[in-house]
Amino acid sequence: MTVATQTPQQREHATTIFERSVEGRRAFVAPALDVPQRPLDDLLPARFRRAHPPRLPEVSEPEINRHYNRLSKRNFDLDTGFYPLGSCTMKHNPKLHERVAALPGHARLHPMQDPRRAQGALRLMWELQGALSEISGLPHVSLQPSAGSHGELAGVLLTRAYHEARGEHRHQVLAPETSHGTNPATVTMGGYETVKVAVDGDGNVDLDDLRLKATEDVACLMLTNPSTLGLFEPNISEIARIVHAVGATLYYDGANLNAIMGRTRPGDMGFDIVHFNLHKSFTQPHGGGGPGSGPIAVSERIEPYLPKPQVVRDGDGFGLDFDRPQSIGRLRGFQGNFGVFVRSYAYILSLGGDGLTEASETAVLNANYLQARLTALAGEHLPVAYDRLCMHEFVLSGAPMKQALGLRTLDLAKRLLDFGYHPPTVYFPLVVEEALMIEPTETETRETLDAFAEAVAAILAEAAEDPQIARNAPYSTPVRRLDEAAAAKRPVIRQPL
Amino acid sequence: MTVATQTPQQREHATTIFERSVEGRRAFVAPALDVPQRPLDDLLPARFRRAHPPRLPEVSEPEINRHYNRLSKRNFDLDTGFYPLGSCTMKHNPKLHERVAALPGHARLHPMQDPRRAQGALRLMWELQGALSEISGLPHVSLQPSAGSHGELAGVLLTRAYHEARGEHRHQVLAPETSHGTNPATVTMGGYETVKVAVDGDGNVDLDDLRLKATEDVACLMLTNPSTLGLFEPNISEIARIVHAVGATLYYDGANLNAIMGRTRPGDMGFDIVHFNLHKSFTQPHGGGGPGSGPIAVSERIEPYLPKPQVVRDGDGFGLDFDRPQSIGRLRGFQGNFGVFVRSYAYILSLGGDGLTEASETAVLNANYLQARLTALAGEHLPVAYDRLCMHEFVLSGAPMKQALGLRTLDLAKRLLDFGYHPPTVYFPLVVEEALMIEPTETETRETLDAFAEAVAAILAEAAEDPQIARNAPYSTPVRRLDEAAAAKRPVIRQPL
Amino acid sequence: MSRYTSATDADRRAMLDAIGVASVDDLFADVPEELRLGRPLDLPAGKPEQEVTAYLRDLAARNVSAEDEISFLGAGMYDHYVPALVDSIVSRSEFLTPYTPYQPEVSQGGLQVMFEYQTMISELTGLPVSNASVYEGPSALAAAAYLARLHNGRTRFVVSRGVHPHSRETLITTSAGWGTTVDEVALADGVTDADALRDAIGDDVAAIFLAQPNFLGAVEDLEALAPIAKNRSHPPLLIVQVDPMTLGVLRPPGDFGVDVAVGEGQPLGNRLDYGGPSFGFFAAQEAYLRRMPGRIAGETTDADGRRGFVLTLQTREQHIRREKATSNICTAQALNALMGTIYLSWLGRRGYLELGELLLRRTDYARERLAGLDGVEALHDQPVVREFAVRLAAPVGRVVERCWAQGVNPGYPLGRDYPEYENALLVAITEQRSRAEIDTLADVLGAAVAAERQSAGVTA
Amino acid sequence: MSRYTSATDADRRAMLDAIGVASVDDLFADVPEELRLGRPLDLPAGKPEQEVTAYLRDLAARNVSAEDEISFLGAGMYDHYVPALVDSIVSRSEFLTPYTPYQPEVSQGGLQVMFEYQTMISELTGLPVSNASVYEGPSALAAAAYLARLHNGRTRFVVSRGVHPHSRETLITTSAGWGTTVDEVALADGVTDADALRDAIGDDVAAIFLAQPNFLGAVEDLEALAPIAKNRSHPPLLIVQVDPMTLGVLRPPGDFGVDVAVGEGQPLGNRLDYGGPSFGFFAAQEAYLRRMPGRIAGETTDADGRRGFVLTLQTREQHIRREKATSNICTAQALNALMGTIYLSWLGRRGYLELGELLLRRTDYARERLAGLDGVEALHDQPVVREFAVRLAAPVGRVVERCWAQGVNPGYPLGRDYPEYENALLVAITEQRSRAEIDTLADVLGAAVAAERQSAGVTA
Ligand SMILES: Cc1ncc(COP(=O)(O)O)c(C=O)c1O
Ligand SMILES: Cc1ncc(COP(=O)(O)O)c(C=O)c1O
Repeated sequence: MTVATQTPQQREHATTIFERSVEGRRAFVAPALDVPQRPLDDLLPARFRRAHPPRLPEVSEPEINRHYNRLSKRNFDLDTGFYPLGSCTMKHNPKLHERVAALPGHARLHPMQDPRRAQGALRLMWELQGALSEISGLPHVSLQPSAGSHGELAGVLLTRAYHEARGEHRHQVLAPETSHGTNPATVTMGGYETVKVAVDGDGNVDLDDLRLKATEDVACLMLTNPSTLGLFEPNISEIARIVHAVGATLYYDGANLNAIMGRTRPGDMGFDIVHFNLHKSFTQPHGGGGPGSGPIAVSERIEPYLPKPQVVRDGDGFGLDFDRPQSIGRLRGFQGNFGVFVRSYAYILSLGGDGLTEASETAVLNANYLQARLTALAGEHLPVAYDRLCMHEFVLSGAPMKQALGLRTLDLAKRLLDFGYHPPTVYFPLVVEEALMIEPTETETRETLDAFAEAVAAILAEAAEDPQIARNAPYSTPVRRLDEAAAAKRPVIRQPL
Repeated sequence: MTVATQTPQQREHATTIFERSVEGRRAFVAPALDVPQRPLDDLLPARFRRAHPPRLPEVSEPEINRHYNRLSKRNFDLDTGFYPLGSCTMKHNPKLHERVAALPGHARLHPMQDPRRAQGALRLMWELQGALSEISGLPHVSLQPSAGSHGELAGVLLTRAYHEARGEHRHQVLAPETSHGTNPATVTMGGYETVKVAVDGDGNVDLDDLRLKATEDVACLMLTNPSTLGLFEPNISEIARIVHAVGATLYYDGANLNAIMGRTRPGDMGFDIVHFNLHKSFTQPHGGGGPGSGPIAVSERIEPYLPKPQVVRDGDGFGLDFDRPQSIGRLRGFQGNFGVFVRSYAYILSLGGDGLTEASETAVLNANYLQARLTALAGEHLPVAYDRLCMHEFVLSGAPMKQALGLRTLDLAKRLLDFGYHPPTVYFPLVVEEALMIEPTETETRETLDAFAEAVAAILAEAAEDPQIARNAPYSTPVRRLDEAAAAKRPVIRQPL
Repeated sequence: MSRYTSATDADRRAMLDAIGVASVDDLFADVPEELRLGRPLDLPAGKPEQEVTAYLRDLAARNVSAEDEISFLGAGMYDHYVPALVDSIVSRSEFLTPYTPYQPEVSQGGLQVMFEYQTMISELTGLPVSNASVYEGPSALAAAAYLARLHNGRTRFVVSRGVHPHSRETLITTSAGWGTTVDEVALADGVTDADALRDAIGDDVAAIFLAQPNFLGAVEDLEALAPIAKNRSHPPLLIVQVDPMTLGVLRPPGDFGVDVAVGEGQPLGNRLDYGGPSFGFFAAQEAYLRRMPGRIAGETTDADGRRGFVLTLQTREQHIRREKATSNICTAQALNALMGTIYLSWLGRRGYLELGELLLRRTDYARERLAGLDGVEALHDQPVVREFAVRLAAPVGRVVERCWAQGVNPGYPLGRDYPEYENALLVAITEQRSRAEIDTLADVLGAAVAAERQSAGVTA
Repeated sequence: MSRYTSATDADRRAMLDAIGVASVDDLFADVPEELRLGRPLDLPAGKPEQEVTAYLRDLAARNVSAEDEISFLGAGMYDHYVPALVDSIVSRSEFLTPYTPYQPEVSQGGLQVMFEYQTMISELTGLPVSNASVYEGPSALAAAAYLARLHNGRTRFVVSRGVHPHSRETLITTSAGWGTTVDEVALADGVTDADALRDAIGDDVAAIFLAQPNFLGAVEDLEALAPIAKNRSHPPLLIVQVDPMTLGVLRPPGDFGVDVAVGEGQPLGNRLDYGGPSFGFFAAQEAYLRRMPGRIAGETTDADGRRGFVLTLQTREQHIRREKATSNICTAQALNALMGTIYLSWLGRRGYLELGELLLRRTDYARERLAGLDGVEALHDQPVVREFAVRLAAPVGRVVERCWAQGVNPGYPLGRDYPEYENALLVAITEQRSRAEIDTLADVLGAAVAAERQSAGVTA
């Protein structure tokens, strides 16, 4: 882009709200001081009082509005275009959900309101628990965890409580080498050691390796199914048998639940504990990095340890049960991310059982179709990592592209930005070289999938002519490639004031 | 922009919702047919029934959402940047207003609800009438007209009713040559003939010409004050005297009210009828071309003819008065654009009398400051049309720029788009050659005004080097200059299906 | 400092310096001394946001909205469900805050919406051209009358008494200066009396106005009426006001050679809002294209050959043609028309039909239920599609009040507008009124009528 | 077809062909026969949008929200006014729908917000570094404990009983696998007992936890307490949980050499939402930067030299470091932190102080009013800034119920968490509770206590 033709966004120097501050400007108008004006010292002795106020910005309301509005336009978003970020289930976020979450009876309900006066909320939670139980095939649900990895932590803590109640002190948790980073990180936070289980040539758990590592010191196996390769683990029953044989629990990382709703259930596969990412399968908007919600469902034997309070039916009404002596306790304040529950329950109400099943079926259909299209149009440079039918997502390898065209997966990703697409997840899972992990979700049209595949092919063709174009991409974004190394080396993580 | 570096928006071919339609897709799910299924013929004989359904698009909800979301991003908007469109008062639209307008008690209030059950709405209207009366200095208000020009029509019809009640049949309405197009158009729709009054060398109404034309056949003089040149008419009292001397009414086009709130009042100047543009001075968002609202305020002698129904105080409550025998009648359905009243009344409540006054003062300050800045930075090429202090807006002439740089006002306007600004109003008023009419409003910061003036200067400097850049602008917008002549010649005004 | 401004004292000083004046007062020097207000405006002091919210929430709570009762009010506006998608999109500042698209390069969003809207209105009405919206229903009818007047210069309008009373009144008000008169054609058994219509027409008639369905909910026999208007050597314009929610089940105006179709757009995804803002639609035969009021978007290409949209045929409009313009309209209802466009996309081809059929069936069910009550009978026997009228054997005002007390608003009493239907009630059905609610209406209305008759009997 | 999908039968056929399978079932071939569900999910059928809305509106109406009563509930979340600006901006899809900003070139909006947010939290707490949010208040405290544990490897946590009970419980739950213990330090006259704190500390202590103000609303004397924790040769970390609404009037953690400050962000422009989602904030001394949990945005430049922002120091995080990560957190609370950022911009430097002072003054007024009632006394005499506790001379549960009946929710009964304060009530003040409402509270509470005492007298 020449200087004459750069976009207004590129022309504009990024300016923070602090840099827009001018002394004396303001948005807020305070309510009148309607109480007697006693000397401040009488209320709060000077030694408690702050001398130098925080240097918050001083900006008028129109300018604050414009500032954040403009900033918003420096984001790519799901409502603008295809966002096939693998493992993230970027499905459509229905606007209905925002409407019902905003009802004052939800949005202004105080968490300490007496349960007798929060019956609508408790009922909603109870019904949501029931739905998640049915979907997962596990009888008991706690909605408390705040996100997927918080659910994982709950799972590990439940596992610990379960073993300790039996007088056992185990030290290891198994996870396949393809597992998501939160799995091993959670294991450590839960006070266990992670033991990696190998993946075989088909992308499945290596059963021999599992048998080797499944000892009596193993507390749990954490598994994503379909795996982060987008592949359903056909040996799941055998895996469950092996794990249960040594007395360990089997944990289901529910990030990929969107593949299987209504077709098969973790509980039926033998999992003891499941977490849900309501912000993935149940379409809570991701918000640029949260909020989420990570409810867990568990089997009977794990139930006694569930966090408290639990929402329970109480005659005609609903209540909060704090009297759970074996509970692991609280994982956070109050009753969990209720606002997320409202949205996800609205989703379940809208789709019903059939709709959820068809959502999963279409997610899998879309993924396989896109895999087929990309194989047809770009398979030479971007082969599928494991040449099988996939579930809701699949992984390509950019290694041949790198070899033949001198384009890294990163370059392809950046060039896709100029075509108006969010790139897939890149460089994960680690077992695939130059990985591209693509999850289209069920809410995309065939035309969108076709157009994306064609864009990838067009970029490869362009690179065959001139690889520099992609290597220097993107061009049209508000900023171009950023120097991450410099940022980490000398971190500037707040505005100097 | 080279093909390699065009933006995703430019890359995308404009696609209508009809072109996204695929047979069998849908968003809406109908409620269950819960009543007996009688044969359709029994309900509605076949000869009344439609044979070929309207070819509405068939699109899923995520795609509809994305379609309109993407379309929205092909618009420039006030929340993104400076929008100094003269005569349009593009002031900040507070978000609070949308919140209160959306309250179910407002948004779902049926217009045929019995007034006894709409007391909140009637009270709001009554209070708003009172506020508009105070601001305009005229005792009676009707909120009914739907926009400014509808208010103008009301004014002309009131004028007619007034004269006819006195047995007079007049035929002419006067308007200065600088008047807005809606003024003469309204005059015609009201059944009168427009007679143009000249403007003198200072931009004021030419009093001699007025005296000449103010005959007994004149029903009304329509005036904007400040005028469309942004200049306050210093001879307004004399004008009122002349007009009233021949028995005509004096009509105030309130589009420019934002200049004078709390400083001077049309009623005090001698105007008989005023319209307000709630979508300008009282910040109803413009919506890309409406909705608006054009309430009118009138003097005692005009009151009997006001449209009906009128909102009236009725003991402790409020009512709708239909019993107005001299009324001109209805101008539209129901009670006017109530949703707009809520927003504008929220604005009046927020600012109070002081705030409105300060808003006008700051609007005038900002306009004069920007006029001064532009004169300093670009006065050689873009002189002020009338070298005076202005009110809330001012008019520059691009004639010297055209002469010296070969740049038309249109070119400057288009180049401003690349700098992230909405251009001013161009080629109006007609009395100024290559006119640029600039209204910054009170809600802009000094920094924004400075930056805009500098952008204009930068464009002039750039043109001095290479005028082609501006002549071919814009470059960074979703589309570039459009062929309007072709559109008018062979109109394609709907999608062929 | 006022609420949404930025100028600090320091700013003000610097700005006044740059201007070269000493004070803000100096900027108002052109305002003659004696015209300066010289006192603060007599309005309450400004309030913090939370207080404005609280105050207006309190006012709103004094209204009985369609959320607070089971409402069968219609009579021109209807409590249809507005999908969240509509609210979400129209609250985007890119649609909410721009002006009319005078700079097409940065207004393609709004312009394309207009183009899509025009196409949809054209499809609904079966007429080839549509503008991008006018204010609302009744004034749309008056605008059509102006077009007729411009077109043929004649002096008489003939209006069916089935046309919405607000529209009839608006026509009379608006045409006051045109040297025209307005004659009304009576109804017979709920529909326009064909003989009376025939009698009313003459060569001096500029336009005939009908409504489909009419104000009593009755489906007019346009197949019979249209020829009466049009089969003449110098026919007047035939202008039909249509309910845009019914055009999936009813034959469209275009089927009958109607010249102009207008109507109230509120049912299409717009809020009730106590009557506005909504939008009026305006569609016509090709011949009237250059006489249409309002904005029209058209397709074209940009300098690089890309498809794009512009406001077109602007030589009709006030800002170009001034006193020769075909209308004075400027600001119209773009955002409301957008709501309608999204809503129609959301319903889609099938949904629009399904919804029309649902209304038809529920309306029939409701009429049957109500007409079956003691002391309640159908006001007419014509087919109805979304609204119908009944006559009560008791004072309608008192009956209605009794229903309110039971949480039901049974409809709009016709007597104010039609003294000839004194105790009649106009009952509207939407997809938000379930069969169960209709049954409740029947129970409550039946009981109210019975109670009133009994107490009348007692007093009698 | 499911609700938000597009695949028609024709699409499905074409897509299956392209894949090379015969049916959708074939795509699930890897699922062993015996694990296939083989029946529909036992959930109600999907509902049209209007029915979902109606159902959830009905549920919402069964809650008594802060809009339905005069509420003095606090205890960790507060009914502050959320300006419309916040709702408007966070409902923009560009903020609402993206994932965590993994592609910085198209995520500058979110990243810059994080940078601004970090700056604001740093300013409020007086600490140099802040992350971009953690889940919420109590788990933020547990996250700080994990940092302490990683930092010094010690095995004991010492927590003031003034720390929010949910935070204390969360710490115990979360640390179950760390081989650590948690000791509590008692309160004396409403604040942390300095002597007891001194006694509790030893070289095995990883961290001390205090709350400012504490759960009883009392302002802790950090000036006195901090040295007890820190003036040691091997000091533990001092971790303070702060209420972010009070840091305009109260000295910030940074003034006392606190190592980590955490807290619940809800008061800053977030809804109550029955307890979530909100956000937790996490600020620390520079030394802990590379041990912080969660995302951190940092400034850098692009290939053309433009300023830009990226996620930085990612080598702390799970997706890079896996089992060696400093935390397992992934999805956090970006949107809620954005709400906080907009809210703090809206308050601005002066507004933040004014609001803090307003709360301080109204809280004082309310405490005076209530403590002046018969049968009501202040639970402690410490300064309070936004919340305070009173002891009632009557059963608190019955008193509270009486107040409910008058439309007032007088506060949170402390007994559940503090059996030692059996009939005590925690009363929170916000700018939405006017003096008039506080007076109503005093009247209603006074009457309720009197009535209970009287009926107790009668029964006695
Ligand atoms: C496979 C997998 N597991 C766990 C997680 C963690 O979930 P959350 O981000 O909700 O903590 C993710 C999120 O990306 C994931 O993809
Ligand atoms: C001076 C003037 N008068 C009248 C109008 C017409 O107002 P409206 O667009 O509300 O009909 C305008 C609108 O631009 C105007 O600027």
